[in-house]
Amino acid sequence: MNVLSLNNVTKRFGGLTAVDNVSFHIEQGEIFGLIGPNGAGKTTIFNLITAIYSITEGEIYFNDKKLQRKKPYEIANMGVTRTFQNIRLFKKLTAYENVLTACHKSADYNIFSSIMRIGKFKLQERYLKNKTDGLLKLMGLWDYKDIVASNLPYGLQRKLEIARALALDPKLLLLDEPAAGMNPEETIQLMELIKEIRNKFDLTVLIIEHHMDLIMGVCDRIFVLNFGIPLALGTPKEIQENKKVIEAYLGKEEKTYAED
Amino acid sequence: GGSGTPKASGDTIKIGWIGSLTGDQAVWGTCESNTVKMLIEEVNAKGGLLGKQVEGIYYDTKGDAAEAVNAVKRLITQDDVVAIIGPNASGQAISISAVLEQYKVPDIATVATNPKVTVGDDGKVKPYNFRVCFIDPYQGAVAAGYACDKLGLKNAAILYDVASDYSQGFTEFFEKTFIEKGGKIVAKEGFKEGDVDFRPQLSKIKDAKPDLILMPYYYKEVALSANQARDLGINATLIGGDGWPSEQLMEMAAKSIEGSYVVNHLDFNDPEVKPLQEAYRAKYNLPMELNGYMAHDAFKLLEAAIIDASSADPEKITESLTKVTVEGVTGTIKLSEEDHNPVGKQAAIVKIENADYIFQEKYGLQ
Amino acid sequence: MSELFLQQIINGLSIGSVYALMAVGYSLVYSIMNFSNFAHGGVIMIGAYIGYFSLTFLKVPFFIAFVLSAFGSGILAVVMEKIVYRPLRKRNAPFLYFIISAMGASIFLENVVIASPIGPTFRSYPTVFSSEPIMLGSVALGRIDLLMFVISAISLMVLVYIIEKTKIGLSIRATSYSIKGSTLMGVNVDKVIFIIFVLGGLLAGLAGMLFGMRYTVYPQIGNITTKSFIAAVFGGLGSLPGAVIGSVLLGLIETMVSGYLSSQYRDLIAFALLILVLVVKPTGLMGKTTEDKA
Amino acid sequence: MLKINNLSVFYGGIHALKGVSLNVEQGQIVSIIGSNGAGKSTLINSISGIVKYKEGEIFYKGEKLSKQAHKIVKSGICQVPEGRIIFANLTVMENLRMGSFLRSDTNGIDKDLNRIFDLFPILKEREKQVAGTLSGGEQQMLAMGRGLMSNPDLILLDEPSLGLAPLLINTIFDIIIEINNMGKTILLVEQNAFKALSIADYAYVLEQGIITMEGNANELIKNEKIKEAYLGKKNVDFISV
Amino acid sequence: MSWDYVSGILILSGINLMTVLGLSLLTGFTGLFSFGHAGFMAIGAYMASSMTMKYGIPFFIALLIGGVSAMLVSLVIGKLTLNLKGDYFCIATLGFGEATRLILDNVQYFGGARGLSSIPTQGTTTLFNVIIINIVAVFVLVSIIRSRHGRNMVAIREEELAAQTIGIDVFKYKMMALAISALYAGISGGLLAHYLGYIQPIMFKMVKSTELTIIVIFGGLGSVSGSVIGTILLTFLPEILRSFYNWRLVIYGAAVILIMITRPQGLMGGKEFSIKSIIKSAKKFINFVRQRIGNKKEEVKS
Ligand SMILES: Nc1ncnc2c1ncn2[C@@H]1O[C@H](COP(=O)(O)OP(=O)(O)OP(=O)(O)O)[C@@H](O)[C@H]1O
Ligand SMILES: Nc1ncnc2c1ncn2[C@@H]1O[C@H](COP(=O)(O)OP(=O)(O)OP(=O)(O)O)[C@@H](O)[C@H]1O
Ligand SMILES: [Mg+2]
Ligand SMILES: [Mg+2]
Repeated sequence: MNVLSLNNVTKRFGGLTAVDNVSFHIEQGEIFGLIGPNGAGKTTIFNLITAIYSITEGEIYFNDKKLQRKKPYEIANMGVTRTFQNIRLFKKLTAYENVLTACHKSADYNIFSSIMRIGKFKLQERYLKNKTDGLLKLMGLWDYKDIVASNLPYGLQRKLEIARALALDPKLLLLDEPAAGMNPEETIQLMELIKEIRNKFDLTVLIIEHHMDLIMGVCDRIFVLNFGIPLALGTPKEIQENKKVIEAYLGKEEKTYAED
Repeated sequence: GGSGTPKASGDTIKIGWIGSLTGDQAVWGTCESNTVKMLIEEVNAKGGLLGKQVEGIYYDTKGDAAEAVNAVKRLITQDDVVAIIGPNASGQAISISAVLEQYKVPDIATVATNPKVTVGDDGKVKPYNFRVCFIDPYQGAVAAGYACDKLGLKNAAILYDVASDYSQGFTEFFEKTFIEKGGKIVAKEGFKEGDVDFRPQLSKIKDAKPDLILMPYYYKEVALSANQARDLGINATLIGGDGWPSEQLMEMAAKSIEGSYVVNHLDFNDPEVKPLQEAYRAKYNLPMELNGYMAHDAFKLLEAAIIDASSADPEKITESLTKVTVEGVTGTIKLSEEDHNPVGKQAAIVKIENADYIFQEKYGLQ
Repeated sequence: MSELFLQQIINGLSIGSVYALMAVGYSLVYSIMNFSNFAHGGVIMIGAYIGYFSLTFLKVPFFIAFVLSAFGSGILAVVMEKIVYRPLRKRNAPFLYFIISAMGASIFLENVVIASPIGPTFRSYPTVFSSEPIMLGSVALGRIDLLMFVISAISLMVLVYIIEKTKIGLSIRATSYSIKGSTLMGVNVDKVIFIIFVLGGLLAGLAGMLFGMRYTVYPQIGNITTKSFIAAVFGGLGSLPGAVIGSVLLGLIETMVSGYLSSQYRDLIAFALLILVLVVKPTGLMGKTTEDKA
Repeated sequence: MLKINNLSVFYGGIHALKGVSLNVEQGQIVSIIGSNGAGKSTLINSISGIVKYKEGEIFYKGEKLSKQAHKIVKSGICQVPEGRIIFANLTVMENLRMGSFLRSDTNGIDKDLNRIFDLFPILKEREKQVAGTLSGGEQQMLAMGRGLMSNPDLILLDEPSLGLAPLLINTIFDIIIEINNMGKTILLVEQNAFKALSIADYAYVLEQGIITMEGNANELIKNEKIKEAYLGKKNVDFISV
Repeated sequence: MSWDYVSGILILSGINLMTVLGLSLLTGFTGLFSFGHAGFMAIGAYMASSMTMKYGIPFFIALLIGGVSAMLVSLVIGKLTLNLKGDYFCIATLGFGEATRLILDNVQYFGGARGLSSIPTQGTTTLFNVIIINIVAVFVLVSIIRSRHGRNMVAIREEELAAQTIGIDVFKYKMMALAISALYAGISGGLLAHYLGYIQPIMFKMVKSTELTIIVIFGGLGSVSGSVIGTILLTFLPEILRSFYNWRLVIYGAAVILIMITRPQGLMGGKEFSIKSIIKSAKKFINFVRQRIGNKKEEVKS
């Protein structure tokens, strides 16, 4: 079954066509890569899926439900959540509070029970706390739980964004350059973590990255975008060998300067 | 008699004053408190009251009713004043009633002209609220009567401050009397306190071709609106109330208000008023505002009541306040027992001629 | 067109130019510091007093009084920036703190004047030039209005030129977005802000003096800035032409409402219109609406 | 050219740099590598005057370096910050003009501008676009270009390859070399340690605010410990990076 | 100091505190800045007093009616303006506050500008009642803040876009914060009316709104205890300064600036004053002393 379908999606900004007639389908449980040169329109696609931008033409379906005209929060509630390329954490809250806040959907007590502090409230709050603890431990953030988000180093901020997204129990997770600012070793660790998360939470993941070792190591299929236009779709192996992709994006081969 | 300098608090009689020393009413409040200060000094120089020195305590209310309540509580419970003079606005004067009644201390309002200051909604007089000025209905009716009967003006336009209780009250009673007397209100326009430009309203008034314009508000706005009216080519006679009289008004708009009529409490050029004016100017290097005269009369009334009671006990003073009669600068002051308002106080109609307030006649209705 | 209508248009334009003169100074500070400088009214008030005392006590010619008042206000604005805003800036305080400090400053300025020997009295400017309006038929056109209009227009053009076309203007705009970024480009942020406040102060001085001539001087005269703040929002905050257009529009709307609907409910209707405009265009008339990029 | 002695920085209670000393010679490319939160950006920011340091000294061209950011830029040091910090409200062109804020040699500015447009043709194309709406990579290019516009002697690059497509990363490193060949000295902070070491002359390893290792870059690149910690040893199944 | 005088100020603090608490939720926790809460107070004041005066409805119910009326109005206002950002919202609320006053000025049913008098003061806004109401108000507020609803509001304050993507209905929560703050302001207005016995539209000027907002920020954004302490301090301050005659507002203005520049986080700096935190800091202190002593001993030994 297709979890996410983009059918002939187009987005224009004034004269600029950032996304041009793009279609792809992601299956349940897949880790799907979205790559392409800078400015290809990858983040724009995320913004279209999460309704931060309005779509110019085409349709997006999530589990066969149309996403148009929905508000960003409604889409989140349907089970689609994301991280941001330019990190958008709740800057002045601690790591713990960031995740705890995002857990809110796991409770359903209303404002009156929070005033009355009746049984349901306490029970659910305890559950939220346990859940937060678990997520922070999973993402390796437990030691940083009381640090204010903006004071965390860049790499950990990215992890915290993922933790926050997971708190919603999403069905589809959109990651926008999660490894930016991480060194290769950390990137590999992140790759393992993404796999682990997928299995543990039964997730479908759509991921944008420029770190090819991560993309190639983790994705089931990859979609390549160039100037808003689809360039290729295939398994990592196919993409690596695709001439057009190499030319437009990957580059011929590794250059070394050591001898220079 | 007269031991001179005050020693302990038992040796002084404390009198409180409240009003606006800050905010947009500060001009009037400052003048009132200055006047009271000056009069207390005079009294003390002559040996004080009942052989005791008089001490004044002055608190700012910012023009705010809640502040007025606090200030009165402080005056009564902390400073042990025997009576209070002020405030200069009705809202504050009404709000302090409950406190006055609780502690049984009298208050004489200066220019609080709303009827409710001394009489409750139930029609009963408030035992500790007094005033020395006449009230809105009276002032409004006098202005209407004089304009209609004496000046023969029948088409009136009104420009008033919608946010001011004084202006609204004045307008209401003017309108009522004016129509009763067969006049017509051809335009009624409002503005809001803080406004400085009235030309849109005046242009509309001009279009209604009135022969008089009522301007029931304070002199700053009077000056601005009168000037702007003349600039727009409006020639109608302007009529105003006790918000007008001031030397400042002359400075700001002498030409524009030439020939206007004002319902005032007194004749500024009365020789009996001159010494007070001059003493004030000598002391503060400022012209005296109308509030100063009212504060003067309030103080004189209080002084007489204290002497009459021959005691500084607030309750006794309260009793005496309606017994005594004093010759104030604004006329003979005698407070009625029924409503604590001055009895038989006639308005002084003043015409502005050659940049001066020329007394026309004392005028009362009927 | 009836004469009344023409007169009302002129009234509206002239009230609008008063708002504009203040709104520009306001908007200028907003455009860089991203907060509403509520003390601007206080500076205008001081400017009006400086002008008044220059004319009455020092008895200097009109033009010199103008210069004194502009410079006096400029200095005051800079001093205030140093004492009130700089410490906040150094700490990267959120904009709310600036607003509150500005309010504190405005309370302070107003009351310092009241408590000082200047006192709360209204003071009227000596007649500098004939206040007789120019009559076009029976439609009156005030001389000071004309002067204000011209000064608003000129100062707007000068400012827009500075902000849009000069290097210092560029650095002002850059700093308004990111202080760290422009510091890294070698911009002396303190200096940029100094310039902003000098310009804002000069304008406040001019406005104050013109106000004083038109409406007399008193400690609360700065309160009219609330209206110009509203006008600036109307036009789109941070946009100088927006501030002027918003001001003129607000002036016209107020006038037309008073003239043809109801002067008692003037502000109510004006506010309703304002909210309507904002509902349709949430960043004001000239404010830019871009899709927030995530 | 740049000499740092015993630099210590605190953020409130956090001791971010603990007595760091380092040396950059004229004309060199010096790299600093280290994991997240090691204090690399803090170090760069202290040189730029953005972060105030408590202890230690910084010498530039033999003289003590000012602590005021705008004076530091004037003396010829320019930072291309982490996370770009472009002026999102200005156009691309205006951003570049801001780069040359302290310069007045119109000819030189125009020449540099053209060179930057040669290096990053996309910037020329987007000259009038508001910078905030550029894609991440485009913004990074703009930040580099803007930095170069000040014609500095010493360039501090904080993670210049962040968020760039592989092809572009190569380009960026080519450009870094090119800039270096023009006689500019470069202090480079990079997560992409392999690349960083491969173009650097000398390198330092920063761990939790302390320099734990230093040496010639071509030696460090072979160091087992470094390989393990920063180069991603398992990183063999794919050729790039 | 006489108790009556002090209790009067305490009552006034309590009245102010009601509005400040609501504003604290709106401004301190949700990040919306209002210049119009005096308008909600006015609605509450007029509704509550006409209930007690004209219909003889019991005081507490009248207060509630006043509060609920303000809240209902806030729903309409919110619907129109909550999509606006920063200063735009602020101006819209300013417009609302002034418009409310203007309507009251013109509506003769409520006495117009000349106000409404003879509002019952006996046994209504007593210190006891005010304290009880405030305790309930604080309790309710803290409960909301410490629940997922409160956390969602804080998330909106911190980063609206991110709040949306974690499934927070930003509009709804802003509305909730506005409605609760309006309810509080309405009740506060009702209390004020029954304290003074007289109300007039001019009492609910914009300065009133700004004064209250100053208190919230003075006390520290995002701190309920800061709001409480701030309210009491800033209500007492002008009283203490009363004998300074017309210099007192000069000092008040200077004090506001001084606090802002020396304690830019406000009095409480977003922290809460609680028994726990006192114990915590006491423990810290004891540990610190112990270490010190321990160190000294060691030094002596070596
Ligand atoms: N709000 C906007 N207004 C105008 N143009 C925009 C806007 N958002 C994005 N663009 C343009 O759309 C194009 C695609 O941008 P997008 O951010 O999707 O790129 P990307 O693929 O994520 O690139 P990168 O890998 O560098 O992040 C870019 O050219 C960008 O400048
Ligand atoms: N403004 C700040 N306030 C408090 N702590 C900070 C601040 N900035 C950085 N830190 C802390 O200082 C340490 C060093 O941070 P820095 O940003 O220099 O690391 P970095 O090496 O650049 O990391 P990255 O590779 O993630 O960019 C980190 O522990 C970080 O949490
Ligand atoms: Mg992107
Ligand atoms: Mg860094």
